[in-house]
Amino acid sequence: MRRVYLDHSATTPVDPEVAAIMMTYYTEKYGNPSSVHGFGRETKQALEQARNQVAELIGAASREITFTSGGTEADNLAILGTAEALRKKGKHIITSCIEHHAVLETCEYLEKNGFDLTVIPVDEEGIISVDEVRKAIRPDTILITVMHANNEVGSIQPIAEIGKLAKEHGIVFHVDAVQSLGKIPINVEEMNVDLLTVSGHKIYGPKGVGALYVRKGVRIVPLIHGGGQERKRRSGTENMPGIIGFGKACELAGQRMADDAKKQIKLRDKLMNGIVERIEYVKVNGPVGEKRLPNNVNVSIRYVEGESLLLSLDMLGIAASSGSACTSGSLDPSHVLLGMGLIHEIAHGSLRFSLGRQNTEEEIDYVLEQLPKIVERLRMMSPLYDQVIHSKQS
Amino acid sequence: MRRVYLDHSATTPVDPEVAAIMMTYYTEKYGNPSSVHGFGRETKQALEQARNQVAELIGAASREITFTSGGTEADNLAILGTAEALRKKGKHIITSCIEHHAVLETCEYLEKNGFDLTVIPVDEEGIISVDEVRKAIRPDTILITVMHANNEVGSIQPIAEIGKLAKEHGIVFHVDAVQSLGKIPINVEEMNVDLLTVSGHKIYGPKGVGALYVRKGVRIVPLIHGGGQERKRRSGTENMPGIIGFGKACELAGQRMADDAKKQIKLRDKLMNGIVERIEYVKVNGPVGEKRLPNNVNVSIRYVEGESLLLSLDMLGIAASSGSACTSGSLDPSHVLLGMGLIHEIAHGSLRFSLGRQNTEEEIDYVLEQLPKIVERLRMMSPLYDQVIHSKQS
Amino acid sequence: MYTEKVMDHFTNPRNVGEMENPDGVGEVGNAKCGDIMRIYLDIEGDIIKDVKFKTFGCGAAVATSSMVTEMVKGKTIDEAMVISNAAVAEALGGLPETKMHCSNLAADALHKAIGDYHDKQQKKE
Ligand SMILES: Cc1ncc(COP(=O)(O)O)c(C=O)c1O
Ligand SMILES: Cc1ncc(COP(=O)(O)O)c(C=O)c1O
Ligand code: FES
Ligand code: FES
Repeated sequence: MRRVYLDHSATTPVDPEVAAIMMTYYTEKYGNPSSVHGFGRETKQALEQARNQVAELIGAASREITFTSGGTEADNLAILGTAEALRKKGKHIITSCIEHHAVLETCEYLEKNGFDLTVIPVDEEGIISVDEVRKAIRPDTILITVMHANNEVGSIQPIAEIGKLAKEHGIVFHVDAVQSLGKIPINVEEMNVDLLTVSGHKIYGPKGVGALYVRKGVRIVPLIHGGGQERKRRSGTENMPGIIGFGKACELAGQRMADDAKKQIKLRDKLMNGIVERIEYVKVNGPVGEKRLPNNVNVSIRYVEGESLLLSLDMLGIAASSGSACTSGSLDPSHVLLGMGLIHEIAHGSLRFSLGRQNTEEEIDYVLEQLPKIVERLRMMSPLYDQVIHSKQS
Repeated sequence: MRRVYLDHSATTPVDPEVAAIMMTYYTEKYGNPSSVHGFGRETKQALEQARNQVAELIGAASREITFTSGGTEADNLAILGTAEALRKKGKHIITSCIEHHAVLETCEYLEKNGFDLTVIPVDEEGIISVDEVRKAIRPDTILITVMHANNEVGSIQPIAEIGKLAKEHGIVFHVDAVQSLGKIPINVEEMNVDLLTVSGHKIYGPKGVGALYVRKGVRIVPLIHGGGQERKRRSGTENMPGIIGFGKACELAGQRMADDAKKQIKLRDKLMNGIVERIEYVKVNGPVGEKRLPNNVNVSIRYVEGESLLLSLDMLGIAASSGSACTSGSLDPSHVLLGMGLIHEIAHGSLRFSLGRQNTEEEIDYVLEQLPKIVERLRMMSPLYDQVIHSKQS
Repeated sequence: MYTEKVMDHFTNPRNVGEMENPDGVGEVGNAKCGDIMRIYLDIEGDIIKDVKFKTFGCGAAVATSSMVTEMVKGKTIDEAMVISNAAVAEALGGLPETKMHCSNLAADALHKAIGDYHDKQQKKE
């Protein structure tokens, strides 16, 4: 069967070049970088090179990069680590309503443990207002944590402006850049960011590795205690093959970013416009143009339900994702779509296609050919659609 | 140059069979197991198979396995997670003085945050007395955390007896089995263990993956919050290739354990006895016979310093490790050797050789040929050895 | 971890040994890590004619010991007195951060040996 992978925001394949290097570090250069001997030294060197590759992609210094087991751990380290470090200074944290669970759940955990949380709303395009953040700031605010680009609707946030605000008030500023890394430029200096989360498996690197940028001088309490690796910020034997793969993936991402974006924007717009043209009662979620990630398409298709859409697409070999409650363990549809003001019913029928390096125009044609048929079939089954037809006829 | 790797307790190469499977999951079967589509389903299935492979090696049920980013994280999750879950019940924790830093540092972190810690001493062979544990138990003891086998001197602890004690008193019992997994049998039922830490990279599996066994009914608070993966115990996109590699490594370890042990015990004893025969003023650290891991050799060579030994061995291609202060960032020699009653000066000249599957008798011969020459040369430089020679002569 | 120069001095340490009737001897222990160095000086006029050392310590300790003996041979004692820990480390092309303290051993032992020489001189007078 034909397979069209359009779920790159969930995870990407590892670039073959990246995988090949990693292999060497699994089976040949397997030393522990903490070891004194040659096996250790050769990996230690590679570790520092990878650190540099990550740092370069975000405009940071090598020493400011702490490797973690992924984006989720890095988000936790940033938020819990800052809260612990600054709990005597204040207990107020600001975040937004469209953050990833790795940020939201962590903030809510703190809220349960005596911290105060302000959750900033977003506009209908899924963008946080800088003004709302400004209004939320209190004398005891210790942390602002917002994402660079949203994983569901691709909305890009005004990070530099919020960073300026945070700096003016002396508040630590954390940015979850898991979805933006390698897709749009990031510069921690220009953006005034103190802590920044990145992850390997969203940029053609391996799963199970990520990093937290920690600006020189910013103090965080470690989450994981032990041997004192990563300048005592993150203990545990370093995941060398993972780290080296991540480093390489960052290097490649830096080289390919402009080309990738250009190509993907073309496919993105073709897919988005194609759906709107071919299917009735469709709503595009998220911003259009500059404020949208190059690889994100998100639409709500009324009168059908997300999981049914996904399963039908899957039967044709098309992999996508949905903000439907039915695909998640929780029974609420996507908090992001609800946060943008979508009603339950519409959020329920939403579909995300996220493009990647390997996708072709021909694949987009295939989706545009199949999706209308699927929607048609599902709507025929839908009691909601009935009413629409009836009211039209009458 | 010839290379003889004798540092398997630090980390192991990945078995080629394991590496080959992992490769598939990096580049082909890269789906996110949480996804609804086929790419997700195929990895989800593999995830559950790996869980089963880990569970089998320790006599647990699949559902009791939570994957983590390694042994260090699993130790932290066990200790911090129990402390958080039971803080209202009591604040006393018992551990031993020879634990890995992942346990000791975590316990000390809790001590700084209002918990009470009792650190049990060990005898001169590096073995914890069950009686001492019994005496330390208080009505408010919530956790006993001790290791199964020590990473430096290979001493195997009386886990089943301590487990019995913990059970009698209704105290949660955590065991760090990172060094014993795959080397000696483990059965969480027979040992009455509630929480058990294991790690991939010590058993020819990948770095960056480990697991915590959590007995059904035992409650721990998560360390890393987010998407709710691993039955909400450990959030973050699953490190699929790592997990699958770890599962496979556990399966292989189960099959090979008896053979590996037999072969390594022979090499271990040859190396240990050979050193004692060939070099004067040597002390064997840790127990001999049954109570020692099959792959561990640890000796203190007086009047020479550990790092110098390591560097000299390294120049001949031999990779080992040492409990010398000079090889660690902290400036104290190994807390394990000091805990066993060794004086600073002797702990300083200690050397650990840890055997692995690929080591041969011929490699041991090579070490036994080179080591005495190295010791001779370093002793000639040593101001301490002078005094021995002089006092002998006079 | 170590520079080539450190490894060279560790592998082929210069001036290892003892001295009969030295003009000055200095021994220091590194309180931090328990390492020990002893240095012997042969002084004529105020020129260091010969120097020997013995060290129990890490690679950096051995290398800095060896390096310092090379640096002082043929120098006046005043010149030797101003050789600092940092200068020894620098002469080796640098040391890892966690190993900077090791260079104390060498410079301190040297200064102590010169002190011992002065003491002996005073006693003679
Ligand atoms: C915006 C965002 N933050 C954090 C994460 C978590 O990263 P990871 O999957 O590496 O744990 C993800 C992806 O799952 C994400 O999209
Ligand atoms: C006894 C023991 N516990 C815990 C660990 C930490 O495990 P990991 O290296 O997977 O973080 C190690 C190894 O470093 C160990 O030997
Ligand atoms: S109807 Fe099944 S989860 Fe929505
Ligand atoms: S002198 Fe001991 S660490 Fe160098």
